[in-house]
Amino acid sequence: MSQMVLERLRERFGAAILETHSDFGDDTAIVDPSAWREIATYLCNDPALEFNLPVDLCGVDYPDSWNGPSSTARTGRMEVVLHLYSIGKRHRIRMKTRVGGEAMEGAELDSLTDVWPGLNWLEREVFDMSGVTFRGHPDLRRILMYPEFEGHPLQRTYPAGKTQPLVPYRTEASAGMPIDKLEPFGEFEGMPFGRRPDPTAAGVG
Amino acid sequence: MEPLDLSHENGELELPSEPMHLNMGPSHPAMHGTVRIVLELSGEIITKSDVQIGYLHRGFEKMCERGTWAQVFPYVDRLNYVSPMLNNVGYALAVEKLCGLSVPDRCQWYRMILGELARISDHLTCTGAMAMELGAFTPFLWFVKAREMVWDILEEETGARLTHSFGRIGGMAFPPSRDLRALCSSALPRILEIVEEGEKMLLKNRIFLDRLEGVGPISGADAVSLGWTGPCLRASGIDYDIRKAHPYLKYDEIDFEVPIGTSGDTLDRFLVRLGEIRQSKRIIEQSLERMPSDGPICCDDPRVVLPSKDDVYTTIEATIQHFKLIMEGAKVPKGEVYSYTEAGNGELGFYLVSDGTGTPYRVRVRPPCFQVVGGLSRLIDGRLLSDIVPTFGSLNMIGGECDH
Amino acid sequence: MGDVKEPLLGSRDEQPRRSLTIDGNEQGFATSRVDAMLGWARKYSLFMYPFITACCGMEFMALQSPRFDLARFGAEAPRFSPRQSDLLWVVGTISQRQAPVLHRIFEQMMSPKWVLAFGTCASSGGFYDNYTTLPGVDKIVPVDVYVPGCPPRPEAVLDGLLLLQDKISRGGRDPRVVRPRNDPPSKVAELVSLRRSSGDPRDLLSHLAPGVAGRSQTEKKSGDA
Amino acid sequence: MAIYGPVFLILLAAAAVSASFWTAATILGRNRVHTPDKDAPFECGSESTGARDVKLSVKFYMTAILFVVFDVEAVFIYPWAVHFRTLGWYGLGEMFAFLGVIIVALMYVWKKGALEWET
Repeated sequence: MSQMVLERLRERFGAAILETHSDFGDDTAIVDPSAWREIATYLCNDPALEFNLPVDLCGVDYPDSWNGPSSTARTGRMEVVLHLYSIGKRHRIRMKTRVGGEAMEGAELDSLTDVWPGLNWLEREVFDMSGVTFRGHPDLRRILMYPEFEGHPLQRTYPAGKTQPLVPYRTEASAGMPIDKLEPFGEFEGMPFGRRPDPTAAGVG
Repeated sequence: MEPLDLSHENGELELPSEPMHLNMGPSHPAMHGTVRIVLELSGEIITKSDVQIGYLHRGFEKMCERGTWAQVFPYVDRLNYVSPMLNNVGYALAVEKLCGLSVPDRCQWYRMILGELARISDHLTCTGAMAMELGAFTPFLWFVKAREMVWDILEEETGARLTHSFGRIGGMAFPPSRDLRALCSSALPRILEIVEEGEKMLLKNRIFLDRLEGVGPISGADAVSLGWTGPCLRASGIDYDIRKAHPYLKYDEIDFEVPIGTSGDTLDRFLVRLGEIRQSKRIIEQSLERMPSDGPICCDDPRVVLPSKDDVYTTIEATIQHFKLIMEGAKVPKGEVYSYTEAGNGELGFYLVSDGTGTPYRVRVRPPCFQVVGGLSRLIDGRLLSDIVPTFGSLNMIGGECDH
Repeated sequence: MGDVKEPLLGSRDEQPRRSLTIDGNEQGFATSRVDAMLGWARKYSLFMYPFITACCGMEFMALQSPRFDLARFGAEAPRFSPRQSDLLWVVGTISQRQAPVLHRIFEQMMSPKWVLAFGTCASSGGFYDNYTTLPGVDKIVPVDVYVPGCPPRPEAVLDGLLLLQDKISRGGRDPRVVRPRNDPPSKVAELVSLRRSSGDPRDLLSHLAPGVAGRSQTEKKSGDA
Repeated sequence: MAIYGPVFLILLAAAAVSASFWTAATILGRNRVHTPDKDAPFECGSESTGARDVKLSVKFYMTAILFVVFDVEAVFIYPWAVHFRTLGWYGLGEMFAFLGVIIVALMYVWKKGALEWET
């Protein structure tokens, strides 16, 4: 139903739209990071498309060390995915782009906060969780993690079990009783065998 | 000696004054324990507010990348923990969209019944807590008593009062129990009685109305550009309900209205939620009649649905199927999908990325109340300090969902 | 009364830590009449500080509601300031960002003070074993009673509260072991009958279709009478 | 003098009760331990961000003082209102004079702009 949206994008932006597909019924356009802001403002302001509801923005990490599922070869490790919806026209679109090299260098995008104010917090969350900085964001700081936290947890290279406590833990001596997990409560205890081994999980903190 | 009170035409003699900073901190009765607002006050008026969330960030998306697709259900329960069944149904529909499955009719009706019961308990909790935060403690106790009745039905059906983990990919864990109709037909009228009694006490109370009317208004266009969905958006007059706009399950086969507010202030958000309780009751009654009383509850795709226990203990094929499904998880086809349903606070979306193995590559939840709380500082700037409590209560921020 | 020395536990500037026991009596048994009387007075008037964060909060609401009433045990008065509360209810998951808040509130409470960890997440971090969750509240504050369950049923929490009240009446400060309440078998029968007389929760949906409910209730009564 | 006996007794009782509370608190709470965290102000668990030594605008002080002044004057009106009948015309005249003075003061304050709130 919204093939029309993809066609309009292709005819208007041509080269900037790297690829479009409609798997599982979701219309997706993979765009060039440099044209991210231009396409977004077009989608929002064009009377025929009128995407006025910013549904969701998230970062998906495809490091080469994990040989992620992404089909076509694209430059950039972190994929920023934006979902939009139009209340009037009742159609949806997903806009994706790939930023950042293998060590997340140069993972930057233009901020869309002035196009949709709703993306203000979502961009802060993508910065906090995935490490993509947004140029021109009014106050880009961590939203879910505490300011003293180093690293971006949703990156595949960040081990799940590594905590950075703010308050020093009580030791067994001071508590007068055992308060640490008893062995053999392993790090992946209870997890199914089929899960993919985390190649980077050398030492888990 | 000059007289002291010279008349100063050229600009007032203004002593330098700084605004007062105040923490409406995480551990505050009205802040649901997980939101901190750093306020800059001049007297009672808020000049600047910085809403800080993340105090209940439990790493939902990182935990989903550890287990199989089916092991995500307990985590999904604890997103919007006031209506866990709606999260279960939302996530199950997302994975089924990725697998290309369709569930039998009986399961679709059953999902709608339990989902609407969860929606009733969500709205009861929100309106009850809002009344309590404004000092009306009795309606809160009545609404919690009404919620106990909903929980009794859910406990009878699923075994757990709150965190049911009752959804499965391709169906539900168990078929409906034999006295579901009796339980619902006797509990729902009593719940409506209690809601009407609470309304009679609140909606004619001058103090309650003055505290809610005209407080924290937002226009429809602003709400849409902020990404608002659900009761808060409908209170501003925008008629967007996913059960009507993009019907899923069997919502297109039953008739119910969508309550719409007019001015988008706190009172409208309160009334929209009360209206939705009645609509949910209508949905449940119609679904109860139309649900077939027998037939499979799960679809019959062996790659996804667990075999029945007696097969597992008797035949080797079922044992292998059971072992592979549990140990390596259901093999969901490679690809990405975004599926959305109408949860208690609005559009609950799941963006799933699968790499073909039994472990999800990425599960992104679109929490509806994250965007709604994002607009909170716009609602309270320039207003009185005491208006924060009803405004924040009407947004129904649920820590588990907002900080996922 | 034993000289109650509040330990400098977990305070910021790492003074020498002493374990949480009253110097007077090590075994934690009320020795003098005054202690017994004080213990009795304290256990029935526990002012709580509800430190509620997550899903256990919903079950906490049910606990406060008329059905599983907390007021029967004198512990329902919520005081939203640590200065006026003796029992800190840690209800729900405590993330690493929330840990300093909880630690500061525990420090600011007046002693004698007790802590009840409500639910698995508060007791051990639950199944959120990751970068952002505090693996158990006892990592930062001394906990007196751990109530397992996710969320625990209100009856389980009430049982935990009774355990805490026993501990208070004994004046025990020993954090290591909470002795289970000794319900002799004869008392259990009485408790069960008390439970039965208070009615089956299904009675709340009293006028069920007689055919259905009546049969199941009589079954239950005849079953274990 | 005799009629003031009960008043004196009440004062005595009040002093005794407050003294007993005070002494009991000091005796029982003798060994309080003061740690930096315990003495910090309670601000919903967060680090308090300096709400103490903040320079507030002068309008709050003005409004507070004016309230005290006019409130005390209101206190004088109550006994008059109770004995309104017995005081007769003389009392009425006196009270109107008193109120006149207050009204003049109010006009002055209003003109000088002390009641202005939105600067």
